[in-house]
Amino acid sequence: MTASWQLYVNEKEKIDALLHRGYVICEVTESLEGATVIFSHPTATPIQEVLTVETADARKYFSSLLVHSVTK
Amino acid sequence: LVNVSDNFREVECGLTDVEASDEANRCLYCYDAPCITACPTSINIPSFIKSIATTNVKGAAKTIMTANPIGASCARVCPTEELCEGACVLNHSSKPILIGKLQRYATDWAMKRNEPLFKAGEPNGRSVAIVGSGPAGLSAARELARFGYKVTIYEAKSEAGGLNTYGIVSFRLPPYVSLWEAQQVKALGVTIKTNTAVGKDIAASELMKQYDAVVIACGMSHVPMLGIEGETLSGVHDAIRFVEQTKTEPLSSYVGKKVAVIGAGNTAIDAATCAMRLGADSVKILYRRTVEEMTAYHFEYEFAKQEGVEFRFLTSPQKIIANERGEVKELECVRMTLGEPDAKGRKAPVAVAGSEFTMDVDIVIKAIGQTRHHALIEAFGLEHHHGVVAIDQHTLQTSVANVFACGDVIFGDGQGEAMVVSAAQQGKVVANSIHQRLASRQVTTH
Amino acid sequence: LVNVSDNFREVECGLTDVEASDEANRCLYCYDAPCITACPTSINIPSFIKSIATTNVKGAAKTIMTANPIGASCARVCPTEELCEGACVLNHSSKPILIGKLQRYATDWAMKRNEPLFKAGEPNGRSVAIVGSGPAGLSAARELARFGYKVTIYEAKSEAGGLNTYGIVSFRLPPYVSLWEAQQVKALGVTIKTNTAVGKDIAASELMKQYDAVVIACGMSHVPMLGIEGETLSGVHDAIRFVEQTKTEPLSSYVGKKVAVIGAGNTAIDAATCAMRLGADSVKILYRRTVEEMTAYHFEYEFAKQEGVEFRFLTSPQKIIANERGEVKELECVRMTLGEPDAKGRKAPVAVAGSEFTMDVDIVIKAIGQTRHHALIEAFGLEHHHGVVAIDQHTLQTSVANVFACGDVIFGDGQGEAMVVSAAQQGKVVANSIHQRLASRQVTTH
Amino acid sequence: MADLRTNLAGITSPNPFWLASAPPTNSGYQVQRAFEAGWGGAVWKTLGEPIINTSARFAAISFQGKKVAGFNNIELITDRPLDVNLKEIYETKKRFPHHAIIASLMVEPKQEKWHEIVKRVEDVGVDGLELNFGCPHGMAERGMGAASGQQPDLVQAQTTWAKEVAKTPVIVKLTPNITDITVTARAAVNGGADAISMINTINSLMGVDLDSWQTVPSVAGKGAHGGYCGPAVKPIALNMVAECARHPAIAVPISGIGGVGTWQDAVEFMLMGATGVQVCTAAMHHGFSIVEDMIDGLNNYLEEKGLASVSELIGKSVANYSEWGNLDLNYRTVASINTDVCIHCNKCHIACEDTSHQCIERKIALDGTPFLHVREEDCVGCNLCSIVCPEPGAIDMITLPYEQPPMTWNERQTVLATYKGK
Amino acid sequence: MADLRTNLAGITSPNPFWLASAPPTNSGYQVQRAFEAGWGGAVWKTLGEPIINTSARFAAISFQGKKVAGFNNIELITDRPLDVNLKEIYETKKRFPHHAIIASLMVEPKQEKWHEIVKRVEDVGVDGLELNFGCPHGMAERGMGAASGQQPDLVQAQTTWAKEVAKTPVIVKLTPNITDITVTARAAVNGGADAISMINTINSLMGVDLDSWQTVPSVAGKGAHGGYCGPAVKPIALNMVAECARHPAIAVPISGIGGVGTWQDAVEFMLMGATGVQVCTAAMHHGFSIVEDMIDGLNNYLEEKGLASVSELIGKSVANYSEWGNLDLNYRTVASINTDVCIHCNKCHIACEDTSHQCIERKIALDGTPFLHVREEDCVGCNLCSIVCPEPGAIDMITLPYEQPPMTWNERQTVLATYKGK
Ligand SMILES: Cc1cc2nc3c(=O)[nH]c(=O)nc-3n(C[C@H](O)[C@H](O)[C@H](O)COP(=O)(O)OP(=O)(O)OC[C@H]3O[C@@H](n4cnc5c(N)ncnc54)[C@H](O)[C@@H]3O)c2cc1C
Ligand SMILES: Cc1cc2nc3c(=O)[nH]c(=O)nc-3n(C[C@H](O)[C@H](O)[C@H](O)COP(=O)(O)OP(=O)(O)OC[C@H]3O[C@@H](n4cnc5c(N)ncnc54)[C@H](O)[C@@H]3O)c2cc1C
Ligand SMILES: Cc1cc2nc3c(=O)[nH]c(=O)nc-3n(C[C@H](O)[C@H](O)[C@H](O)COP(=O)(O)O)c2cc1C
Ligand SMILES: Cc1cc2nc3c(=O)[nH]c(=O)nc-3n(C[C@H](O)[C@H](O)[C@H](O)COP(=O)(O)O)c2cc1C
Ligand code: SF4
Ligand code: SF4
Ligand code: SF4
Ligand code: SF4
Ligand code: SF4
Ligand code: SF4
Ligand code: SF4
Ligand code: SF4
Repeated sequence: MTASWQLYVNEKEKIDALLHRGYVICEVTESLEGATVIFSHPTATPIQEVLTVETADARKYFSSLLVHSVTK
Repeated sequence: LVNVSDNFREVECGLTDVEASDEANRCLYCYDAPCITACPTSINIPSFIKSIATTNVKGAAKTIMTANPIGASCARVCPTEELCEGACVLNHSSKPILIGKLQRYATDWAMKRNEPLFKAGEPNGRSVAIVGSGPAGLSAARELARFGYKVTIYEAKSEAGGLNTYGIVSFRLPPYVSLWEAQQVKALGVTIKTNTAVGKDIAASELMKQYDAVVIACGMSHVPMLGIEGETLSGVHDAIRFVEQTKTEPLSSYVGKKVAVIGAGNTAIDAATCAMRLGADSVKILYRRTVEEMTAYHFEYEFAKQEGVEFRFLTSPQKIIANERGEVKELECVRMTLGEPDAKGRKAPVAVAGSEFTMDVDIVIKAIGQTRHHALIEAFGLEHHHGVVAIDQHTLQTSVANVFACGDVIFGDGQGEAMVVSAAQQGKVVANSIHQRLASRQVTTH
Repeated sequence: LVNVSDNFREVECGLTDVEASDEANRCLYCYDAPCITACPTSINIPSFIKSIATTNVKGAAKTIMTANPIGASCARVCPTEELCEGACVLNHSSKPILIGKLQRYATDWAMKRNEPLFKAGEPNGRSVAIVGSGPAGLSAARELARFGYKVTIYEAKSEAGGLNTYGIVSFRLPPYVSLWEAQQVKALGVTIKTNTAVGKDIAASELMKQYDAVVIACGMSHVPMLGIEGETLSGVHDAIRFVEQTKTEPLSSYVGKKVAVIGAGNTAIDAATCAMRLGADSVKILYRRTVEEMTAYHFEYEFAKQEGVEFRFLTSPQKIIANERGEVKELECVRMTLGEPDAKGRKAPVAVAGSEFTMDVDIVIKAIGQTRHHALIEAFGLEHHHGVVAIDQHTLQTSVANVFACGDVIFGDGQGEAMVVSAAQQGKVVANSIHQRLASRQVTTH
Repeated sequence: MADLRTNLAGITSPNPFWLASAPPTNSGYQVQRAFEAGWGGAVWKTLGEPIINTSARFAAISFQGKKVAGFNNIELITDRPLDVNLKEIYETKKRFPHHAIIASLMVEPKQEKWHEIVKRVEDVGVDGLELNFGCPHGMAERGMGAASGQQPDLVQAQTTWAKEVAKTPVIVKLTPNITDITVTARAAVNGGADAISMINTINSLMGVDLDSWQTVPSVAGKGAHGGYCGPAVKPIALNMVAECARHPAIAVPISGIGGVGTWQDAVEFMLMGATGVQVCTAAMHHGFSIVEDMIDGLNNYLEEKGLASVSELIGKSVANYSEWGNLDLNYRTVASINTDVCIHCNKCHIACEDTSHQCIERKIALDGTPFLHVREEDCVGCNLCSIVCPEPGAIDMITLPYEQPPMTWNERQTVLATYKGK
Repeated sequence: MADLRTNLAGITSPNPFWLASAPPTNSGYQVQRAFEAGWGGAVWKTLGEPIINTSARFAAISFQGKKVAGFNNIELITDRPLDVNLKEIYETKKRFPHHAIIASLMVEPKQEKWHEIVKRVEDVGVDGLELNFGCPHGMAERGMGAASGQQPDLVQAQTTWAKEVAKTPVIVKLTPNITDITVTARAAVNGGADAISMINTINSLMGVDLDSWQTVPSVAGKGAHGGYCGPAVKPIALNMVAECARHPAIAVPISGIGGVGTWQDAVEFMLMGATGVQVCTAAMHHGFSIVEDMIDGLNNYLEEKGLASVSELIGKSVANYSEWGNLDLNYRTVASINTDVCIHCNKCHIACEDTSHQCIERKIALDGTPFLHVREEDCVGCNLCSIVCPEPGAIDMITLPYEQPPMTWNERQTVLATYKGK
């Protein structure tokens, strides 16, 4: 059993990596499998990356970033 | 037995929060509870236990101390089996509530907080002198102060508390407990003049003159003589003095010593267990009568056996025999038998002819009762019977109008019980009597 | 002491329904509970206590008796402070759960109902002989019967139960308890041939021939000689025989007698308290070493003191002195001191030269251990060390292939504990070992 | 001594402890004994057309051997004529002018019935009225009590009728057997109620006798649902009080009822918005004297907190109460085990292992002693271990520093909505 | 050994003890441990769109020092993706083919959502479905759980949608936060439910911390109502089960939930009409092993009663349950005190004196010992004294011979109606 924390860290790292590379979240769809998050980048290739975010903590994480950026 | 002073730490430990809560929640909160009736000071036991259950520990402590100004000491030394706990209805279905321990839990809390629990009454301009700061004197003082009297206690010793401070062994009642009780009384404005013996440092007549009323709460005195040969040898002790030393002086080791304690009352038990805890090899309690007649409480008897004290019933000392250095070496005893019951139904012990025998002992501790403060009592001109002050049963007034008496000084001749809790109750009664008397006088004179 | 036989009624009373429910509801039902680990038979204690809490008393009794076929006796005689209760986590926060008393509550219920709690297994055609119907033998028999073996117990005495029936004082363990346990075993089809001593009424070799396996559970024998003068005088007793008499013959009064018990193990305590309850004037336990080295359990020591037994440590008997009628009159003793620790760290007691003294006694009871059934052990050809049968620690198999041993017969030399509960556990282990051995043989032979 | 006097919509009493309308307030004899014992007020046993009760009315459940964790009854309103009750109310009020006497009323949902009874009880000098729309059995079947209390329009209409003639404050007592208590509370407010009280009892069946297979209680072999009250219902009552207190449209004082047995319960109800409390079961279990520790404990608490008056408590925690959607998802708490205090029962371990997040590990220290270790990163802070832990202080729930700033579900959903795909 | 197997609308399990949908059934690891421990079935933690939980989710109340008399949570449904759950369900079912695994479901009230999830969970081999219309917080605010469960039409519609595609039995789990549970139960039946289960948790607030004045639990200083469960809610649940069981229009099996912690609780629920029970709080408090005594105690009870199968219990007490109007007003019971057994706590006296009918008198016997005397003629048989009495057997409630033949309130009113004046 992979500890649930580790699953979250894995997902978070993927999110962070994309953001670090300049991608921004442009679309979020929640479903029975969690959240499908579409990242886009104006210049990089590919211009879109899609992540399925499964863990609750990671779903909380990316939405926190969104809420935070909106309120800022 | 490495460190004797460890042996003089309090034996019983207080209840933990969990234990106190469990126990408090076990109480039924009886209506017109028999435990209350059985407590000489009528503490509202279900009420204070309920307060512990609701974590209103301050309320619990106040309920206790209101009814019993000596409630912290009583929580430790009351013969609860014979009193409150003995009357608990749960004796009939499981185990009685540990009332004493819960009382200790609440009063320990109050001691730790050390806030004054009570306020002095509006001063009423009257003054009362109290002779003795034992349980009886302190209790009377606390109540009188709450009624608004100006109270002065005269105390011969250097600390207040009476036998609670000096007489009951530390491992059952550490001195800080009675000192806290005295402190609570002082906080109400009561003056305690220590190191002041009435009849010596101040005359009885002086007190009668200076105060509107006088309370005699001087307790009893030292242990009387046995009247046998060898009583003045080195190694023969007065039990009360002996215990007092363990509470006031550095502890001396009794390792290797063989001790005989003469008598089987509360004092004998305290002295015997003290001797054990000082490291004695063996401690024997010698008593003329049988286990049935012994005045020590059941719990004391059990405690003493647990501590390893041995009992020799129907055994009477005849002579203390010295070694060449004038120290105790042997005790000659004689076996007794119980004769026919006398008028009071008490069987007198009779020596069995030719049954003399000796036992090896190094220490003899006398614990055959206490003598009376005859001189003091007579200085106040009080009627008494062999030093037991005569009083009106209800008011505790003595033969002298404004002099009242309470505590051990009125114990004896089948009158009362020599207990801390009854001394406390009598102190309250005296305070009430004085208040009734002086208050009514006020009405007539003004 | 009017009626001595009253003194031999069980001292402890069972829990009332209310007490049992309160106590059962106090258990935390720990996970992987330390009390279970501390019980040699690993009774699932939280489980049976939970069952008591839900009034599933039958379930509780079954849980207990499944793990421990001697569970009713153990509920009364286990040194619970050292075992289950000593490990209860509530020792750290309030008071441990009264596991023994709850166990007794459940097993008393089962005894009163007296339904068989278990069923014998499907007969497997194999047979086992067991020598001795004490805790070890009964436990092995119960388990083997549940596995489907045909079991025959040979018992020298007229009743089953071993020391539980004959050796442990009635006021701690009345005989009906162990007889019920034996009855439960018989109900599974086990044959108990009483009055049949192996080696006398039937030869060891006969057993080895007739049965697929043999279990040696004969315990230990009588108390050895002290090897001092006067040991055969009238008034000198073997502690085990002495206690046995109180369980099997009309009680004789010891009023006025002064008793010395030599030794300070479990047997000494039982003998000493027995003597007290027979009315003895005084009972002294004499022990060569100090309270620290004493093998009696703490609770036994406390109990003995409570009963009024006196202890004389560092005291060794030298000679028993007779009166003119050849009865015990005095015991000459010598004081001991503890020497340097030996290899095992045990300090040997050394006599203090010139410290001899005598004490007046009427009765001397020897309780300095038990001798071994050497002859029987050798008749089976078993390896042993001073009568302690050598075994494989895991299987309890002896040096002879199909012979297993359990209980006191394998106790000694630092091996095991002489306790009812460990005998019960070893009986289970033996049964399992036999089953594994014979079952696997079945596979290979058929 | 702190000031314990309370004023609920104009009804004053020496302390906030009232007896609820129930058997303890059945007669003048009882209410007078109660006032002597220290109770601040009493809501008289509901008046109306006198009924007939069954024998075998009450039942209770124990919890782990402790009696009366919950209580239940199939009793109806008063079975005594109105005149008798009014005479006793009059006498009691005369003896105790400063104590609050509130008349509980229940009549058929007809205007003239309400007018009549309100006038008659006010004539004898009550301090206020409580309209009982709550009794869940018996009366309900006659269209009264809960049956009308479950219909907002009837609640409003009847309140209006009572208010039309009432000169004293009108309290409306609500039934908890309702989907949303704030709906009936608002109906009461709309009808003009000066205050609301809650809760009455909850529909329940205490148990079945395992030997006779009859319900408990059983009337000649038959049972019917009764009303549940006592300590067990407190969390339900507390929530209903809190929901009303925080509702902007319900701006009237609240009298809190349901499971109050100690001064602590009272403090909680008051912090959550009640102006005072009413008690039934606790008094029935132990008698009137329980009010002594309630008063004393409340006073000691206020003194300890440095509050001069009990009214300073009212509603102080209401602002902390909200909807789930307003809770902060980024708040993090984790369990921390104090090995020194822990008694090694392993209850926390098995609770977390079997029924939470498998993050309390059993380990062995170098010296061989066992200890428990919380894998903090996997701990979700559910609180379970600290709830089951029997040893006070062995488990602390500690707050972790924020990794992300606070964010509620509502905030999250608002933002995500703007990112929604088609 | 009695036969403990149960069959609820076609779902079979080795015994009637299921774990309710809640944290204990959150994962395959846990459910497998539970089956190993002896549980007969498990309703998987509710599946749906995975949510985010708060930290600090649970709270509990103690009663007289005994922990977890009631439990409370603000947790939502599963926070794990459906696929993960389905994989674990599949594996668990493979390992334990004879144990019941029921998938609890909650999705938005849309037909296609229900179709999708039902198909997906049935694909992995569950034995049945439970539609969760009960969760009282969080989900309700999103129009799910209780919010839809409180509207009979939505209950019926969603049940219908699930049934349209379901191949396994559909259980509808009802919320107790409702005025009348039989209304939603009937809606479920009308929608085609094969069975109903109840209760989910009850809206509640566990308490307020007297030092911080924050609610318990508190999430960053804020609280919200949670769902109440555990021993305290049993009487509420038992009544709801019984009301459904005795309702002629609700003729489907019932799975009883709410406060079940012992075999006795299970027997009571089954006698009152449940086919089996579900457990959450008791398992969270003590771990999975509690099922051992449940099984053992149930078996011993059945053997004692001479019943071969647990199913013989089902519904046996339902006929004894009725409305108040059908109770016999002429049945008479009175208290009788056994002086020998009485321990003289006087609790019965003061309870009757202060809060009932003042008919237990304190007397003194000729030998000076006190005893209590019930004035039978004034005793109304309320049971209070016997409830508060701490000593088993000290008070018996004895049935008196009828003075008048039985008469119920309904009978009385019918007759009186014909005598009505104008
Ligand atoms: C060893 C021992 C153990 C006991 N154990 C218990 C027990 O376990 N439980 C229990 O309830 N009771 C016990 N008692 C009894 C109990 O201590 C007394 O009953 C109680 O202390 C009596 O209180 P009192 O105030 O009357 O007298 P005391 O406590 O004796 O106080 C009298 C005070 O008066 C002072 N005094 C005397 N003469 C004068 C004077 N002339 N001028 C000024 N001051 C004077 C004394 O110095 C003393 O301080 C025990 C007594 C003893 C001796
Ligand atoms: C006085 C006393 C008090 C004790 N108190 C406790 C206590 O409080 N708690 C505790 O746990 N333990 C106590 N013990 C120890 C405990 O009784 C033993 O450890 C236990 O009984 C050992 O069980 P066993 O089956 O091995 O032997 P035993 O109980 O001795 O049983 C052996 C049986 O074998 C029979 N036997 C012997 N030889 C033959 C033969 N040749 N043929 C046939 N049968 C034979 C004997 O008659 C006897 O019935 C006490 C022991 C004594 C003596
Ligand atoms: C036996 C009994 C009778 C009751 N009768 C009434 C009543 O006549 N009118 C009323 O408004 N409430 C009545 N109640 C409800 C109580 O007033 C109160 O609302 C409820 O018991 C909750 O409080 P508690 O938990 O303190 O008992 C009754 C309750 C009980 C137990
Ligand atoms: C923490 C917790 C979470 C729960 N989650 C769910 C859930 O996801 N789905 C559901 O149907 N019920 C859920 N419940 C309700 C339980 O299944 C059950 O109905 C309720 O707890 C009553 O049973 P009990 O008294 O045995 O706990 C939850 C209960 C608790 C305590
Ligand atoms: S003062 Fe003594 S008798 Fe009174 S309640 Fe306290 S311990 Fe019991
Ligand atoms: S008698 Fe016992 S149970 Fe009753 S109030 Fe007193 S202490 Fe509590
Ligand atoms: S058998 Fe003995 S050690 Fe084991 S649980 Fe019972 S009393 Fe404790
Ligand atoms: S250790 Fe103590 S509390 Fe824990 S299960 Fe064992 S008996 Fe119960
Ligand atoms: S708070 Fe919850 S998740 Fe964390 S350790 Fe405790 S039980 Fe486990
Ligand atoms: S529940 Fe508490 S006491 Fe028990 S092991 Fe865990 S931390 Fe320790
Ligand atoms: S049943 Fe009720 S009325 Fe009768 S004596 Fe008991 S409490 Fe009083
Ligand atoms: S409540 Fe029970 S035990 Fe107490 S006095 Fe009444 S009958 Fe006796």
